Amino acid sequence: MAVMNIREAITRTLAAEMERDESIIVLGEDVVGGAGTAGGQEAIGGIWGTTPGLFAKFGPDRVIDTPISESAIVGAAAGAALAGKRPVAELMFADFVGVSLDQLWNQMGKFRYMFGGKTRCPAVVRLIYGAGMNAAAQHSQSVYAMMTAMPGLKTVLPTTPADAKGLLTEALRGDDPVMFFEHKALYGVKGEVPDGDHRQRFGEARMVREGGDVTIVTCGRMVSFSEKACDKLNADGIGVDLIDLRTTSPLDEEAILDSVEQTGRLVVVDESPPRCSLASDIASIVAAKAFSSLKAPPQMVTGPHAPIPFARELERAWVPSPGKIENAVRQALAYR
Amino acid sequence: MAVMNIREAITRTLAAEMERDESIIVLGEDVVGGAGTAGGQEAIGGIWGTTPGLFAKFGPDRVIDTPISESAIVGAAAGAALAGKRPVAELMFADFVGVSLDQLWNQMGKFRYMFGGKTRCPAVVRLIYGAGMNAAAQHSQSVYAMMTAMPGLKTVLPTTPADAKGLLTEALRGDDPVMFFEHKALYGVKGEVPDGDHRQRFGEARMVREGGDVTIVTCGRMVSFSEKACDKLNADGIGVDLIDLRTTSPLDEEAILDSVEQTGRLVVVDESPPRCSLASDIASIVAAKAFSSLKAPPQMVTGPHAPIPFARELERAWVPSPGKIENAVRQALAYR
Amino acid sequence: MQMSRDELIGAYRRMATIRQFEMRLHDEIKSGEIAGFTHLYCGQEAAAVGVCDHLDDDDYIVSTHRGHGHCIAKGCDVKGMMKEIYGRRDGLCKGRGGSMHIADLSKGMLGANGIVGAGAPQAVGAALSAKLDRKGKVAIAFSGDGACNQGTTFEAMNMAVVLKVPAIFVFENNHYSEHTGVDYAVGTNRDIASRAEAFGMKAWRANGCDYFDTYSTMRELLDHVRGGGGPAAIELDTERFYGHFEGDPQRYRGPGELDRLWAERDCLKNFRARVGEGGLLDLAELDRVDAEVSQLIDEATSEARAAPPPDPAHVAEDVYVEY
Amino acid sequence: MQMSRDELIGAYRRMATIRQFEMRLHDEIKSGEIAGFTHLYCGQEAAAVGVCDHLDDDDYIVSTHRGHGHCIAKGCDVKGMMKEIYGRRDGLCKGRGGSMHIADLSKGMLGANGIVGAGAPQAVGAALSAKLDRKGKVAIAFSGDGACNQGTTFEAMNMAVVLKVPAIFVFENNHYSEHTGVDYAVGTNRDIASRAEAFGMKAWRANGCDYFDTYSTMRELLDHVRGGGGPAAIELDTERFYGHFEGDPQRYRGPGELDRLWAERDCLKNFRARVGEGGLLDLAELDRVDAEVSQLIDEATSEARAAPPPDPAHVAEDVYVEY
Ligand SMILES: Cc1ncc(C[n+]2csc(CCOP(=O)(O)OP(=O)(O)O)c2C)c(N)n1
Ligand SMILES: Cc1ncc(C[n+]2csc(CCOP(=O)(O)OP(=O)(O)O)c2C)c(N)n1
Ligand SMILES: [Mg+2]
Ligand SMILES: [Mg+2]
Repeated sequence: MAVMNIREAITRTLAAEMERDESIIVLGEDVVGGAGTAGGQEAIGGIWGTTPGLFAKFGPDRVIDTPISESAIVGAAAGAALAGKRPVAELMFADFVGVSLDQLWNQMGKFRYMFGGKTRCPAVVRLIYGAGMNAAAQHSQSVYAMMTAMPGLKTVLPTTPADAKGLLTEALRGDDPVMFFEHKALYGVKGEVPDGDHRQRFGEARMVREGGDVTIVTCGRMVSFSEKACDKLNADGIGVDLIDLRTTSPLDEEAILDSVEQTGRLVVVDESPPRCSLASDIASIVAAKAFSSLKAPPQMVTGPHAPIPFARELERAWVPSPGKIENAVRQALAYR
Repeated sequence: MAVMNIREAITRTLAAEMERDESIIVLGEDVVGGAGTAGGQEAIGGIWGTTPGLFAKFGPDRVIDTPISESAIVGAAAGAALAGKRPVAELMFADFVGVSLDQLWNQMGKFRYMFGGKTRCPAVVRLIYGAGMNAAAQHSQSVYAMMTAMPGLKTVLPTTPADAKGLLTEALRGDDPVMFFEHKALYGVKGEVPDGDHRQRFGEARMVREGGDVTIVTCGRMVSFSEKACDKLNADGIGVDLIDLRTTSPLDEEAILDSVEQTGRLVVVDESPPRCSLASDIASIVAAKAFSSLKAPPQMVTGPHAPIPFARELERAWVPSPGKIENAVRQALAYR
Repeated sequence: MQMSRDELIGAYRRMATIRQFEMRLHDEIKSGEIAGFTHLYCGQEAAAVGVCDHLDDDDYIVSTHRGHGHCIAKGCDVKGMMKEIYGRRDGLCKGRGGSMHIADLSKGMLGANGIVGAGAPQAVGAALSAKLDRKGKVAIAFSGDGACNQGTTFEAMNMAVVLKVPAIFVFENNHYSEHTGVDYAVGTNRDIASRAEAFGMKAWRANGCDYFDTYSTMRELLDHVRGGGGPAAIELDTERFYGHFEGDPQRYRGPGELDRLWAERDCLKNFRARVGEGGLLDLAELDRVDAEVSQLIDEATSEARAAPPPDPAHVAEDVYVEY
Repeated sequence: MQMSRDELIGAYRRMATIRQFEMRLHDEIKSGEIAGFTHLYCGQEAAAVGVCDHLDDDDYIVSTHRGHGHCIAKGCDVKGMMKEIYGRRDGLCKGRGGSMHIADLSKGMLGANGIVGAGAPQAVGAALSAKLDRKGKVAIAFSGDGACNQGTTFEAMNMAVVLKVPAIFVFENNHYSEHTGVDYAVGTNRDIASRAEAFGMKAWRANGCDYFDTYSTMRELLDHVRGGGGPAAIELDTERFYGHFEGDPQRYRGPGELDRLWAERDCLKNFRARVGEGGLLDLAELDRVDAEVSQLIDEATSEARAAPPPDPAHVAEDVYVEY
């Protein structure tokens, strides 16, 4: 097993899969960089550094810079997927679903159903998301709940390099449109990555910790924040079942319910405003399906019902913190 | 009090408010109809018949047909609102948030916050939504959960002519962007409408029935479906507190929690796929805040995790039915 | 433009099939048995057929809300379509899609679309795929004069030029988007072709009520595109003979407008006149075609009427390949 | 083009203020004290100032992610801006917006914007408002050469023409969108103005590194728009002197490109040369302006550094007027 960070895991997985499968193409703004400039192409290899080397290796037909036209980027991915390719489209910031939603939601997400199950649209859309870089209200959002709500789309959020590889490989070998969320503050996270073929099935959550007193369900950057909270709680003898969902659609209900049936106490942590969120989704599923096991009201740790602010102090106050997670766990435990 | 249907209530309220306030302008596709044709303008007065007569009365400066460019329609409304007007923009189908989301979500919904509380954006966006006309996957959706999730926007769903007037008046006199949802299958619903000035405060739910055994929380067309269920249940001596939310953002938590504290049993009915829905939102809030009162798991009656189908038999199977609502209430009651 | 007898008869058959399909729907809809919104293509037959007669199953088209004509021209099964519009279990899309969402990938028909302007970017993607496959295939986006104001259409045109893909933008200018005239909605005095040109592609214009003009202009256009000339556009001046959707009171029409259109702008009539004058065909042959088509549409309709509805238990199937 | 001494000095002062503001940020950012993404306007000063010098507080502008120059040119408070960029409580937007979201409605500045292309439709709305007010006001959308490929920008252009509103599309072509060259991304061989023309409006071109050319061309354009000629566009050929954002390695630049730009395309240098040659001003006066501006920027920076941060307790305030 090699050690690498999430950024590298993504680049290498893309390269390996493109090698294996000619139908995979990559497109987006500056995924190469330098088109039409004196400096020449491959100037950047992706604004997040996730696609360097692909252009040199696979050439201009398969690694494609586009104008700033997100609807056309996603729409072209949808059309190319219908026409037999496996496009990987990059939305440089997940917030840009605002200018491309129709092609995600009403188009690629619905083709198969509307067309009577006769088509496949194996497009992967990479959405770079999340707060933590003081990029303010339009460049920091976690829109996975919006995507999770949409039938026809799958929603995937790796939090480790191994999962980045496993989930991306799975996305590229599956036949459904996948929203592949990459948290901008997690790119540097390092870890071991299995060599060779490594697929991580969707709908199979990762048990990060097993503690038995309280269940924390979360995803994305909030997994590591929850781990920090767990460390504090462990010091006080409190054991947490920490579940990293890996994919929110499909959802591993079983893992969640199994744990809550043991612990009876649920904390959901979600880097998002509270309303109609993933937090509310998980809490409601647990309330509906593990009602008799619940010993305390589900705790939802989310941001406030407000856009994400710019200033460091404000962004920090907006994002759920390890401290708030810890508190929520203690509240869940305190309830009798 | 005059008797009229929701369609008429909307037209008359628009006319009355436009009379009162010069800054109100109406724009959208075919809100007049006939521009640039031999038949002449005001050929239609809105594809849903909600804006006839406005053009004749208020002229081309204030009642404006637009090209098919929803981003520009909503964006122009946002800009006009910043610049001192009160635009009322029509999205002929709510599904077209797909091609205009950014202007709703990242623009008008965020201006005030991003700009430090120094601006107002009093735009009203009318979204015609809902199933029931076999308009299939791209013309039948209820996207109020998506909007409810978005800080900065208010989300309003009248279900009676009186509320159509009261809520629209309130929207037009307030200073925040309002998503005004009109269910296409409810336009013909008749009822008494208060004469003169009638404002319905946002965040104040309507108690449709008081029964005491179970609480149903719902909105939009599902209110009348729930009433049908209530009739059946009443016949068996089961009394339901039926709450029409009127607005989902702001939310009348108090009305919901008060009722559940009495009944201990909650059914949420939501014309939407299940995940990250309004149903999950309400159920999670109740589970979190009225946990000790709950005597049964919250029941969520929603459509399936699937797009909305075309054929009559399929659409009917997709939409929550009175029968399913009735069942859910019985299940909530059966639980011990 | 030389065409064989068979080609001429084939072209006429396809146009007549669309015409009769649509006129039958116009009647059937009155019975109330057909649900949802139906947008009839009647009047524009020469456009769809004049374009698609150059294509085979490996070429792609994306269509619009007014898609029946494109489907038929591209070879979709007429009976399957009729069943779909009736919302039947064995419809082309199992009754899930209906009139606005008919697709048949095996025919290169990537889908009608209820969202105005949504197809154009998809055609760019299909064209990108065609370009990589290097088999000389093209992808065509049908758009209306209304759709040509949607941001997605503009983005698609620019992107097609930038990516140098064999995408073709066919603008069927029937002078109306719903109840609005093109003179109003297209800021450039209804000149859609020159707007396309300004995006950096070559653009053509043709009479979309004249099969021969559409067909021969498309030949030129396709020579350009298949010859590696990059994407292209064509504006077809055409007419919609019925309302925007069935039920439209059409108050936007001028006095006598519809009569004039049926008299002067009927592509089927024009076709007959042309082949008659030129002595290209015996008109009796076309009468025979009409009768055959009529029989087909009769069958399609009665089979659709009699066909079983979808099973409500399957409402949530086919959302994913695997979930 | 006759300009008074005061006008000339004013124009220079505004350009110099932008320049020094941006160069100071370029330095300060290295200290790590400024958070988020910062896009510097340095190099394009003549564009913002040459445009905005024709406007007053009742005219509207909408801006972009690269908005500092537009803000200063439209009269936003420099100290408030600096505090905002530092994320301070008393920043122009209370530290909630930051570099990409500065607005000041009292100055007719409707907002910088992090979403490329989002401003253009908003300018159409502001122009619609201006049209109804009948006071001869205009609304200007600043866009980059990259933004001109976004669907929203196209939709806005068409809608402005259709609604005949006094909207003006100012395309600052600095030849790059992030790391991509305009020759690639704009399918029409970097000709943005003619694409705007094809939407049915009059379009101008000017040297956006030359204050005088920009200013006088804008005068013509504004005469047209204020005279009721409908919307208009202008393409300004300009240069960005720093990276796309601070931290950009700029590998897309050709050898010696930046040196050449600083030598030949510096609008401040050009301005000085022009007023010097023409004997319009004593250059010592401009030196004095530079010194005054330098003092202002010093103060703005040290005050911003020393200013208190926002109170985290207020994180969820100002979302609504009333909720
Ligand atoms: C995004 C979107 N906006 C609006 C509509 C409603 N609508 C359906 S068809 C249509 C008119 C389309 O006009 P055109 O493109 O000229 O096509 P035609 O109907 O003439 O075939 C409109 C406005 C829609 N379906 N999608
Ligand atoms: C909708 C959207 N897509 C992409 C981006 C990322 N982005 C920010 S600035 C930029 C380039 C803009 O280029 P241009 O319009 O020429 O403006 P310039 O940066 O040259 O001032 C891009 C791609 C964005 N902010 N919004
Ligand atoms: Mg049309
Ligand atoms: Mg640029």
